[in-house]
Amino acid sequence: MSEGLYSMEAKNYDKTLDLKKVKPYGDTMNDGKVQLSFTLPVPAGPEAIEAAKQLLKKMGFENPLVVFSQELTPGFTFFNCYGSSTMTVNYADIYVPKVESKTMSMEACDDFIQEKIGRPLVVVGASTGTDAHTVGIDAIMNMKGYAGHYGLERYRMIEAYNLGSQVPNEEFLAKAIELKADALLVSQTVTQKDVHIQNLTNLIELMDAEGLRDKMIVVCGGARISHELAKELGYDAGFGTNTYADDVASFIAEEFVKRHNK
Amino acid sequence: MSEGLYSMEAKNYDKTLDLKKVKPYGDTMNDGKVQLSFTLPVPAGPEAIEAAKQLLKKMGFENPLVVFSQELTPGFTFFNCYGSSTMTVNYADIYVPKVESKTMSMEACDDFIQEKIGRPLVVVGASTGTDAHTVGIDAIMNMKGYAGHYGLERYRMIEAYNLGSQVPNEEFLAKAIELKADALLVSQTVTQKDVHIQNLTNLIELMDAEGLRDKMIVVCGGARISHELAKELGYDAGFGTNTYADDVASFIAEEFVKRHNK
Amino acid sequence: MQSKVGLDFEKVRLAKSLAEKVAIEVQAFVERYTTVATERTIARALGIDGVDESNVPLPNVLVDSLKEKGVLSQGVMFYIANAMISTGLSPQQIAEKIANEGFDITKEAKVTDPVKLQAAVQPVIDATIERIRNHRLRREKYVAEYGEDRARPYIYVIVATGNIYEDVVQAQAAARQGADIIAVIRTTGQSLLDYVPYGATTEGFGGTFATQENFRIMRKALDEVGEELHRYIRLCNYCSGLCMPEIAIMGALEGLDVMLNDALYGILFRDINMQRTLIDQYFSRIINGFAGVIINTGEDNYLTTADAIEAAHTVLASDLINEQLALFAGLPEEQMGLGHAFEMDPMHKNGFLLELAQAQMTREIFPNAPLKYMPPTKFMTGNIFRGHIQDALFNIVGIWTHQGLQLLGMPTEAIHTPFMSDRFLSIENANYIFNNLHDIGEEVEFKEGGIIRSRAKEVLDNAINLLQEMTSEGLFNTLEQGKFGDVKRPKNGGKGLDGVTEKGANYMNPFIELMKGRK
Amino acid sequence: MQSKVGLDFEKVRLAKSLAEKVAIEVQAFVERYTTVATERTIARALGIDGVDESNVPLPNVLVDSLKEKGVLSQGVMFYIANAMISTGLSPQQIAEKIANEGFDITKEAKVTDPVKLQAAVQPVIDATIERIRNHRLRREKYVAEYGEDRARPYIYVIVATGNIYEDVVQAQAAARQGADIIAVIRTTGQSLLDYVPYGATTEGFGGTFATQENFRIMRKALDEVGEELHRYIRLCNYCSGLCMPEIAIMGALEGLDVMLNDALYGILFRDINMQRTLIDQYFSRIINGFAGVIINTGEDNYLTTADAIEAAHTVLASDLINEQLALFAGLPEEQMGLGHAFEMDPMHKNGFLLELAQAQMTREIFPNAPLKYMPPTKFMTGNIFRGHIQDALFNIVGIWTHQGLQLLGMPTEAIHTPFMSDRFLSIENANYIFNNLHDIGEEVEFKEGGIIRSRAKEVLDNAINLLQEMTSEGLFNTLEQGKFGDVKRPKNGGKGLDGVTEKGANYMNPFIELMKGRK
Ligand code: B12
Ligand code: B12
Ligand SMILES: Cc1ncc(COP(=O)(O)O)c(C=O)c1O
Ligand SMILES: Cc1ncc(COP(=O)(O)O)c(C=O)c1O
Repeated sequence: MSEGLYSMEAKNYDKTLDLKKVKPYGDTMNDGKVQLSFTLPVPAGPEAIEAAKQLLKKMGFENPLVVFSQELTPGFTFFNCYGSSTMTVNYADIYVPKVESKTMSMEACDDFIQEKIGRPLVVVGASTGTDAHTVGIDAIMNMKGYAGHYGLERYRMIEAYNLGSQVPNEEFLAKAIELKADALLVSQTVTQKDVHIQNLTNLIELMDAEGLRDKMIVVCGGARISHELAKELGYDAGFGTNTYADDVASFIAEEFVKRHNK
Repeated sequence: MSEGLYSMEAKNYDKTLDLKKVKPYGDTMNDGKVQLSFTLPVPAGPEAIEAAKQLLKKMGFENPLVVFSQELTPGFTFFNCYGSSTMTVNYADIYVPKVESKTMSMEACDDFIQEKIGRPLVVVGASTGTDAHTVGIDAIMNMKGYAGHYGLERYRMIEAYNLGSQVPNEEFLAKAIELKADALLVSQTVTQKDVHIQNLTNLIELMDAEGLRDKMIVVCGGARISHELAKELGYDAGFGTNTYADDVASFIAEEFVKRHNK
Repeated sequence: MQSKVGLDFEKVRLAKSLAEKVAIEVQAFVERYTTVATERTIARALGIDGVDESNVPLPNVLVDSLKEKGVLSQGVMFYIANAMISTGLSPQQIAEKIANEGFDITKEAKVTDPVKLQAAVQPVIDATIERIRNHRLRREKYVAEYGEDRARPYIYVIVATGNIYEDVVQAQAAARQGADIIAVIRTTGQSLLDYVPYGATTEGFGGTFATQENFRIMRKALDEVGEELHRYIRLCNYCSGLCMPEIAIMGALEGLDVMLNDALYGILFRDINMQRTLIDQYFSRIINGFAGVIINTGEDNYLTTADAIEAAHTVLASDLINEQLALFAGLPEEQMGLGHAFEMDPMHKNGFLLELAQAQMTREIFPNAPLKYMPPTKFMTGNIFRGHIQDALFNIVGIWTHQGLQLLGMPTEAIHTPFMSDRFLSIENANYIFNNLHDIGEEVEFKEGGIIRSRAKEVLDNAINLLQEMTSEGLFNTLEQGKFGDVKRPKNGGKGLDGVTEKGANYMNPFIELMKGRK
Repeated sequence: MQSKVGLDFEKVRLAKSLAEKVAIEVQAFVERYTTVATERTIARALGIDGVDESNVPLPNVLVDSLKEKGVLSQGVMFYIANAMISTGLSPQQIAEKIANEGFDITKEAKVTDPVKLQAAVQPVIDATIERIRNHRLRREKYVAEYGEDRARPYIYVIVATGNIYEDVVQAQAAARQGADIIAVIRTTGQSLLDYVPYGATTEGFGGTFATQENFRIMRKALDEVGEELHRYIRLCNYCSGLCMPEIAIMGALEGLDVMLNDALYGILFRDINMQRTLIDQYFSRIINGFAGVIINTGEDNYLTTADAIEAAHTVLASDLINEQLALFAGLPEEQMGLGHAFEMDPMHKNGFLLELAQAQMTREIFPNAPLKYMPPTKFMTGNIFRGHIQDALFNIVGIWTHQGLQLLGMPTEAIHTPFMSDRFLSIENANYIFNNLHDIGEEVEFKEGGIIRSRAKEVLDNAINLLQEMTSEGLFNTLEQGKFGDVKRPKNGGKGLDGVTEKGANYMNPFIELMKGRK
């Protein structure tokens, strides 16, 4: 009676977590499971499915499984696939530079500026270049704020100027000089063909040329911006999604104090 | 006035289709675009995102983009990603073995059997081993058929016996011998831990042992069965999704004639 | 109550009385018999647990020894009580003695006075009753403390890694994402085992063994995460199958909240003998009723083999019969998770309206039942994107018609048992819909004479016709004819018939008296 | 008509008369002016096309030469007619002469008798009118031949590869999958160019240049695939921006079916000067009206910057004004694709009910308009799975309330312009929902005093209040105050004001007479 109905062989891989060799997780540690979808420019059929499987094998997947395929239009076939990746990542050794400031509340930040700096900071922001998206920069600057975090315009100790969108870098800098900006905020949403990289780089070049780079704190942000990228491009900080005004205000205030620390 | 607002640099890869080097297609030939989702056993954060990107790079993706990440429970983070694969597949050289019969209508098939064989073929089917899924074998065998294709039980020149599900291979063979089966139909739906491979292999071994293998046409089917796999396992044919009774009946009839061709 | 789909409640009453007639006949049959599983259940209720050297559970050792000697008809209780009197040992010690020393329990059975026998076992019985009651109180305390939004269905998800410890990780993750009920799917085919495995298990196929230890591990994990979240997380398992009442008592002893518990499912989809499992079902439902466990029935499965539009009335008819059988076992309406499902071909024009009609109709016919509503499975494909929308429509019908237990569909239904991320996506789907459409059921009315009202009427009428036939044919014949799920099962076919015996002269089962219809 | 959301049609009438007042004032202003774009449009309508050596389009060469000489106020027609009389050349030859030889067209302009002038240009005008009319007849013939299910919204998708030839591949694929309307998104910022590029183009950012040659290529491709599928596939492009009427006439000449055509969009979201673009809009809508082109307005965009719950009434108010402005331009209601959008936070409790209320309300306020309904964009994230459900709910509201043009949402909205497979998944989503819930609008009624009816009333009331303010403030001031989309625009700010001139004594534009309100 006790003979099992089924063979009970163990899953034959090590099921302990090794942070030096992290693998994708479906429902068991190190099973490597990944979902993929893509289109190949070939007609549907067994050959197409085989091509999809071979592609998965080249990516390092074991047991590639094509679970769905459909010809989208003659000569193009869409696939949904699963596979077990054999690739691992050394998570233990990953180091990602991060904005190091501690986020303060609006009140705390105002008090901090008052106490340590003694005058309001001038902050000038815009969505620059050809970018017409204003919601991001508005979220940070507008009085009413975003997701319950008031914007910079509401800060007692910040004088905030929002120049709107599609502002050419030259115009932006001219205005910053005119207003004696302590910090610049640049928003970039469109990233197609790396237009944001070109535009962000161009601003820093202009500032360098005019010897302004060290005189102002320069911060960029947007859905596809990371602090790491910002640093690479010569900015002091970069902020991505789920940033609020208080994050930015705190960074600027702390950075300002750090620089002018007597 | 005519100066463009934007730089118009070309996408810098060859945009012609080369069937020896097929790449995934997003919206431009050879852009290599693939969507992936997976979970890593690490907490959410910039390091997790970096880990996901490194994993994508190891799979051969350029410009890996983590567009969404969310901690599912402490220590497990889910990602949705896009990337451009650098891998290519030689589609031109792919050869996939296929069932070679031509599918006839029920009437044509009955006539074919009558004319070329002169007696009804005996076909015995079941969902074997521990598999309790009957819908697949029923779709092929039941009188009422499936998706508008009548099942084998309705064929004038086929004597069809559907033994149901969870039929052990020994019982299945015994019944086949008793009924003087010309062909066996095996359905397998559950594929977890390759239980279907073991079970399908076991049947062929039993048949070999009893010297029956050459006396019957043996066909398997199921959502995860391919003709290629079936052949590997020693079957005469394998059928996957979107198979109907007429496909199977035609194959059996034609194969029978081929074998007994005087 | 005013019906939203224009149901004629006179017809509903007629349908229920027809179903009662069908059930009475079954009940009369059932009460005359016992089975190996029922007897093992009594053994467990007397505290017998553990396995022998060759891993055979002691309840099986005991019951098999009676069966071998041909005295099963007298029942476990009679022999154990006798042995307790003659040896002074506890039931567990007696069972061990049988296993280790080949002790013949039938020899010493001299006392036949039921009063004396009952007195001997009373302390053991009381301890069991007390333990089950305490679990019930524990649940009630948690629910009272945390509260719940009963306007939304419970979010019910499965875990199925095969490894109880991995299941715990998945279950806690699901709870944190918003699941209200965690069902630990059993390993493939456990319902066909005529014993319940023992201990914590880590290897199963497409599911994890239902064992008492596994129940305990998961119960503890869910109480922990529930305290973290301040929500009571219900635990579900499966007792349908050859060990139906046995798993029920194990669940009751370990504080499970929901149990799949349906003889018809086992008959149709596992080819279990109908006499055997209907007999087992009776005791199992008494136990679940007493333990405050919500049972689930399996009518949803009919639509995986039969067509969801043509066969909708068979689901309703079966639900009506299951309701009557449950009432006979003293199970209150509030614990009847009668099953139905969203299984139409998604390409059917206006199919959503038909689904809506059926779900609302079912809601109104069983107003107090926490209906179990099953997601699309049959028409799920490898296209997880479309599948995710099919599940969204299912969730819309769920919140709209106030289903009780919404077993969430997974986008990967046609592919594999759920990954942790599949479950996350499904719970996100349900939470989004349940909140964003929260009050739609109160906002919207259905047009007189429209597609929706006509459909509800049609299904009820067809169910009444079927029940009418069944009152003359009887349930057994109906099953032989393949009326449910297009599956035909012979009365004496299937698994487990040899475990059935008519009750003998000395037969006793005091648990029925103590538990049926009580708290 | 009986309102499903309990609208008071007296209030609707009031709202429309208030909007008319606002529009009258704008209209009075608009009719006094012309712009460089309007004049270039007349040039194109007279058959002037092509570019000079340095790629400047000839209409620009011509109009700029007039502007430089300070005589733009007399208009292109006056000078061309004069030049035709004096030189005997065709308008195209005249334009080439200006470009190549520096010919000064203003010198020869002696005739001032409008009758004579008109006579000179009449053959050219007739040819243009004939060509546009033939495209209209072509469309009507196809639609009559193939038929269409008008109970479902048109499935409207975008292509945006940047390369017109790649766009053709995507567009034909989409048509085969079920798209009814293909919109070729323009390259980023084309609306800010004060000229229309020339020829077939293969490089754009997030879109493809709107050029007359590109229109022709796509029109041909869609007619081909339409014949294959036996369905008429509509082509959409964008004329809002600095070249509004110019692109309109190019579309009319090439048989486009739908045009985004809204000054308010340009003002608010492209910072185009309000005077300039409202003047341009007048002529552009006359052309679209005559060509049988459905226009789309851009109110949906307001909810990308303002909150969809708080600002819903601004969308309605703007639609009402846009309707009146369109009527002044002779555009029939049947061609008014007034815009609105499904843009609420998906986490809002009962948000779906509010969306449903607004969509049904809009439907009833503009009963004959093929409303353009825009998908969720603002709350789309990188979670394509949840996004696909957001789009499904949007599709449900679309079929339920009989929207006209359903611009399908893409699961990858927050990520990239659509892949071919994204479009497939979106069309599959819409086709599934439109079929599976086809008649839900006819089946379901909304409860008196419920959330849905209250919401419809609230939005209409708020819109009336806003319109009331606007009748005293005027449209220009309202825009300066940031009432729409939370965006403030100064009357003399933004791009393109220097292209505006008051009409002079000899000014003439016979196309207005010939096309306005006609077929
Ligand atoms: C609203 C919107 C529009 C509106 C913009 C209205 C307006 N005034 O802003 C309109 C309709 C005008 C529009 C137009 C276009 N859009 Co658009 N649009 C969007 C949409 C739907 C939402 C963007 C948004 O508002 N997000 C909400 C804000 C709050 O988030 P955020 O910008 O990320 O900002 C947060 C952080 O990033 C950060 N942050 C942002 N900036 C800064 C700056 C600093 C200094 C700091 C510290 C932080 C910070 O803080 C913010 C708050 O947490 C997105 C799709 C999507 N769902 O993301 C597409 C999207 C951004 N648009 C896109 C495109 C292509 C366009 C067009 C080019 C389309 C066309 N061909 O016509 C045009 C033209 C735009 C142009 N030239 O720039 C693409 C961009 C693809 C890409 N990655 O390159 C997207 C992703 C849609 C898509 N799938 O194609 N769009
Ligand atoms: C219906 C169903 C059930 C029903 C079965 C009812 C019945 N009597 O068949 C019930 C509810 C009983 C059930 C139970 C289980 N199921 Co089930 N079930 C499904 C479901 C929803 C549909 C399968 C189906 O009927 N497809 C329709 C038929 C027509 O398609 P088909 O089988 O592919 O057949 C076609 C072809 O393949 C071919 N074909 C098939 N057989 C043959 C044979 C021959 C000779 C030929 C020529 C052709 C052929 O022709 C057919 C017509 O075109 C799938 C999910 C899904 N959507 O696919 C899960 C699924 C198959 N089940 C699954 C599992 C795990 C189980 C359980 C183990 C769950 C559990 N732990 O309890 C149990 C036990 C099963 C067991 N021991 O076998 C998994 C399998 C995973 C895997 N790949 O291993 C799936 C994929 C769901 C999931 N995501 O977990 N299941
Ligand atoms: C009522 C009922 N019981 C039990 C089960 C599962 O049983 P098994 O473990 O046999 O798969 C189901 C599955 O759908 C069911 O509906
Ligand atoms: C009315 C209207 N016109 C035009 C556009 C697109 O214009 P652009 O080419 O400036 O992006 C939109 C986009 O949403 C619109 O709503």
